[in-house]
Amino acid sequence: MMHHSTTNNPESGPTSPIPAPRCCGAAQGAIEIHRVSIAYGDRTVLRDVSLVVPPRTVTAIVGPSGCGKSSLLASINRMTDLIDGCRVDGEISCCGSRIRDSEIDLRDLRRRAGLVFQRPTPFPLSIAENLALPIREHGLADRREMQDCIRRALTDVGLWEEVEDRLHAPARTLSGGQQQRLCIARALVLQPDVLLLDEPCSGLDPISTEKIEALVRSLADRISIVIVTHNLPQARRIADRTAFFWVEEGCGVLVEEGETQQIFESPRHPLTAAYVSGRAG
Amino acid sequence: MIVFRWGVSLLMLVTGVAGVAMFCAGPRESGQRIVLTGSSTLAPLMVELGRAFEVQHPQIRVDVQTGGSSRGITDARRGVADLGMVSRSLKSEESDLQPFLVARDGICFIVHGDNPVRQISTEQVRAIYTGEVRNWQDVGGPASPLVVVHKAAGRSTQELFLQYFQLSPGDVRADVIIGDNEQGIKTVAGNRAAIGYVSIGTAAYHISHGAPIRALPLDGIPATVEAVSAGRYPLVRELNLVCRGQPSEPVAQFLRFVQSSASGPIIEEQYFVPATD
Amino acid sequence: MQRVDRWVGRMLLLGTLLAVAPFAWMLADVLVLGLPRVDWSFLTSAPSQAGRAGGIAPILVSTMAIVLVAWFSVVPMGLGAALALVNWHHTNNRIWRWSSRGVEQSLDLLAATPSVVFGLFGNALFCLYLGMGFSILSGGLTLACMVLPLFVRTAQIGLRAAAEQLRAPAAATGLSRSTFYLRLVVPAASPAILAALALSTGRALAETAALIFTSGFVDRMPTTLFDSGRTLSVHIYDLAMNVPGGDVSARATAVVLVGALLLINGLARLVLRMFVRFIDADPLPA
Amino acid sequence: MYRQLIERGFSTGLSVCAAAVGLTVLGIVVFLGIESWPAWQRIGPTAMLGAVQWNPVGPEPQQYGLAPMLVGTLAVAVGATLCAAPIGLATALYATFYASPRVSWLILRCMEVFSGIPSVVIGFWGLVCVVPWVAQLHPPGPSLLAGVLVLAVMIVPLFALVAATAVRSVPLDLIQAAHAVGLSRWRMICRIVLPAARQDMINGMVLQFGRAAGETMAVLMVCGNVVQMPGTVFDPIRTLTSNIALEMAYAVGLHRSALFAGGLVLMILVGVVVLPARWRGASHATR
Repeated sequence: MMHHSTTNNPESGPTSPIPAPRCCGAAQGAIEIHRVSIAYGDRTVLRDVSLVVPPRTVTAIVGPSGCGKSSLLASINRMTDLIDGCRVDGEISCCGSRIRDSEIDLRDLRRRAGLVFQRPTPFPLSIAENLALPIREHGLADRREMQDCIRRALTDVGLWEEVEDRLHAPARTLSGGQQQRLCIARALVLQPDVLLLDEPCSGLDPISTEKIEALVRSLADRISIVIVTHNLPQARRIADRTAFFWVEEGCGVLVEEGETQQIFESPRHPLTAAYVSGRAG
Repeated sequence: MIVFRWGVSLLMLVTGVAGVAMFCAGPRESGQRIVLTGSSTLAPLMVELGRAFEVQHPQIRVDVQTGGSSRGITDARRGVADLGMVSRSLKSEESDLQPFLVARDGICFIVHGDNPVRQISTEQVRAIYTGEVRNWQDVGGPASPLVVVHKAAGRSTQELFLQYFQLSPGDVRADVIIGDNEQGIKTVAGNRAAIGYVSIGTAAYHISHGAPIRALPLDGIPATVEAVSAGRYPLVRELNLVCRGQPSEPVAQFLRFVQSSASGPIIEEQYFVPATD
Repeated sequence: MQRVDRWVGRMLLLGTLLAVAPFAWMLADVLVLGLPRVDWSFLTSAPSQAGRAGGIAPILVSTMAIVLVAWFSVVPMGLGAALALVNWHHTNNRIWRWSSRGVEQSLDLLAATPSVVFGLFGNALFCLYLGMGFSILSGGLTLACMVLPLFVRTAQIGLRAAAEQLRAPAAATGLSRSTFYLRLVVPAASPAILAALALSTGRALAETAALIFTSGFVDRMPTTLFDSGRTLSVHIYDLAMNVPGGDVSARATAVVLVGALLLINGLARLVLRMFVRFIDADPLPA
Repeated sequence: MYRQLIERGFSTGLSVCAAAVGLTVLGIVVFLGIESWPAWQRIGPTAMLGAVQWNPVGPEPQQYGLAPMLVGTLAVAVGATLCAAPIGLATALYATFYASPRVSWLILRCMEVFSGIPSVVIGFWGLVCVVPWVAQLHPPGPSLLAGVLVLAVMIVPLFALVAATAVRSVPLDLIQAAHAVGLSRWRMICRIVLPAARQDMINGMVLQFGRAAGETMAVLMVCGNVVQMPGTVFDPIRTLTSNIALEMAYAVGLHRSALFAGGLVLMILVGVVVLPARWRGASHATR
């Protein structure tokens, strides 16, 4: 087991161990995870994970089912709060603020760190309203700018041309791939610093998958992206860095993390080597 | 989804408009309403008198609800009703209320129209209602068990009945307990073995409208409006309207109308005897 | 063995027939004698001779007014309570959990309370204490108390199903609680809410005992909410008990009432089934 | 700040609504308590619940015995439940295990429709059809028996639906296992289905008992309303509910208090019997 601990020890001094610039792109990284464990009741699903996501990169998290990948993702914007009995220990900072602070504005955290789920989750509203509702909620645009905002987001995810003429149709009438891209657009209209994608392509056909992969790559020059995936070729195609998780005694651990090329071509850990070559997992 | 949301919005709109409309209509007219509650004997008469009165005073509305004389007293005292209908004279403990005599009425015994029994005596009534006699055979009828119809406590008809026949409520062995006069008539009309007692006026009205019942002469005196009018029929009572304190102007107008000669024909139509003082 | 089984089958069939027969008798009796009386003029004219003749127009109006009053009070309050229950149920705070259990148990007690007790309560509170007298307003409010548990429980099931489905994406988008419930959950659960409203309306229309001493007996066209007015079921009761020769009118009124109830219950079940298909949950109350 | 105010207002609004619901229950109990207090105090619980004479108005001495009404309520509700249970159960079993799918669907839809028929219509039917029939059997007609029959008719449909749901919730593998060992249908019902569905069935019966005990109109119309301890099923009776409906309109003073006391007794009776069944049902459903 390896630890990539780049943060200071939180107990080392009275000054804040994590510098708190509000903007992204600080040298420390967009997301810093320090010795995080996650438990549901008595059952620990993730133990002692430390990981740094550099700004404006795509980081893939790969590993077998049940190794706590999705839980880690959810803990980054504190979606784990919604789960009864879920406990997160350790330090996580996102865009320079420590998210476990009780004073943090949860709504703002979730705006800055958008999460897209495995299955498309459009709201039962029209396509336009799916985007307009979060925009209004966070006061990001007034009435005049609204149209522009919506169009920009839909264009970003390549959906504008497909839905231009039926913006007021229910979002559920879209195909699965379109719904998923709408969900990404919904996260993007909030101008996030970080985008968290939880196996966004697992339920989609190859063409939709391809579109979403292209989208992820094109977004990487603006924001940091963390993507959980089962699909190793996909990780290889789109990720700058890759983190490999494994299940050890029923509990997820981080085995190895590094440049994607290094993980796939010269893994340091025998488990990683076995997994990426298809011999394990 | 869209359909549902439209449905909900439309429903809200319609109910909203209707509700606001009804509420706005509320205070404007509420002052011009006379509420009468109480005796079911008086109620049909007051409905008719109210109608005639409304023709003369279209801005005033007369609402009538039954429930027995005790309710008339109670509601008049509590101010729930403007006037209470009481089909007896006021008792000494009710002197806080002001009575207005409307008409006179009697109480008669009724049986089903097919019942061969033609008259009844005071002793027979006492025997029937105390349970000594359980079969029509014993009072000159066919061999069939009696079904005794008695009125509920708190009804002035019942009070007068008990008083006249010197029975206490615990003595009576009844098979059916009824409330309004109409219920008594309906019960007797629907049961060949039944005997009951109701207001003469109500009985005469329903007999004339085809209800299959017969009013029995009591101790040989026919139970008719004429007998009550002539003072021959023994079981008679006053029909009163009661009011707490000084009646308001519309109520006073109504009382004047009720006690005027104009109301006489209407009272007679309902088989009651106008109060001619 | 086979023979015994067949006999058991016959006995059970007999039981089923015993369950169906009274209703067949009842409906036949009511329809055969009542349906010929029901026509347009019956629905649009006022009753005369205490209801023996004439129609039921003022009674229909009073019924609708009472139901409207009940809707007006039960929908905002019931919806608020149902949302609160759904919301409390999901918090980790123990106090809120206990409150939600407390409210749910009050609802259970309310649902088990006999309707005549609501009549007593309505008479004491609305008619006398609040001085509304025997009026459509008192009757509607009393009915609102009575149907509250049915409405809240049915709406709650639908709201909970919708909230469970939408909670995660809404939280991930950083939506506030009010936006989440008012803009997403309530519209998504609107079929369940409509169905709850329809079931409650059915219950209210069928009620008699709670109304005879709150909304009163007057069978005339109401002009204000403070007028007394009788509903269809009170009219049936009055015709059956207090009006000699009123049986045919009672049957005709029963035809109208049962027809309205069937329509409403049918609509409610239809809407609920569509909702089940839509949200993958079973919102039918036990 | 504006935003937080809205949020605070929204949460408070919801809490107020929920509190209002809780307070409605409290209000009902408190009102019944306050209004019936004079009766409990001046007549005394034992005198009210123990005495058999009901003479609230009229000549002295006034008596306020609720016992005959309490007995009447229990007799009519227990009788109706006992009559309805086998019929409802038979209907549920027939629809589930014997009838063809189409007939089964028809039976259950019919039960749904019947369960929505207002009690006043059932009471009316009782008045014009059942009472004359009972009168032919043994006069006077309006009686405990008529009440039992009418209430049984009223509660059969819902009980049949509850029983059908209970029977259907028996795990399918149990039933398949029974088929596999070649049990006949009725043996399977006796040995497997009924034991497995027993708890739900009892809950359903208790809930229907509560409905029967709380029913007013149907009972008021067919029971004769004479205050007495019923000696035979042909005797007329008065229940707590019909006592209230009959006398509430004009009751004052102690009489009114006694009626509220009757309401309180009824609510406690139904609450004590029905609430545990509801809780059992709820815990059963969530298990």
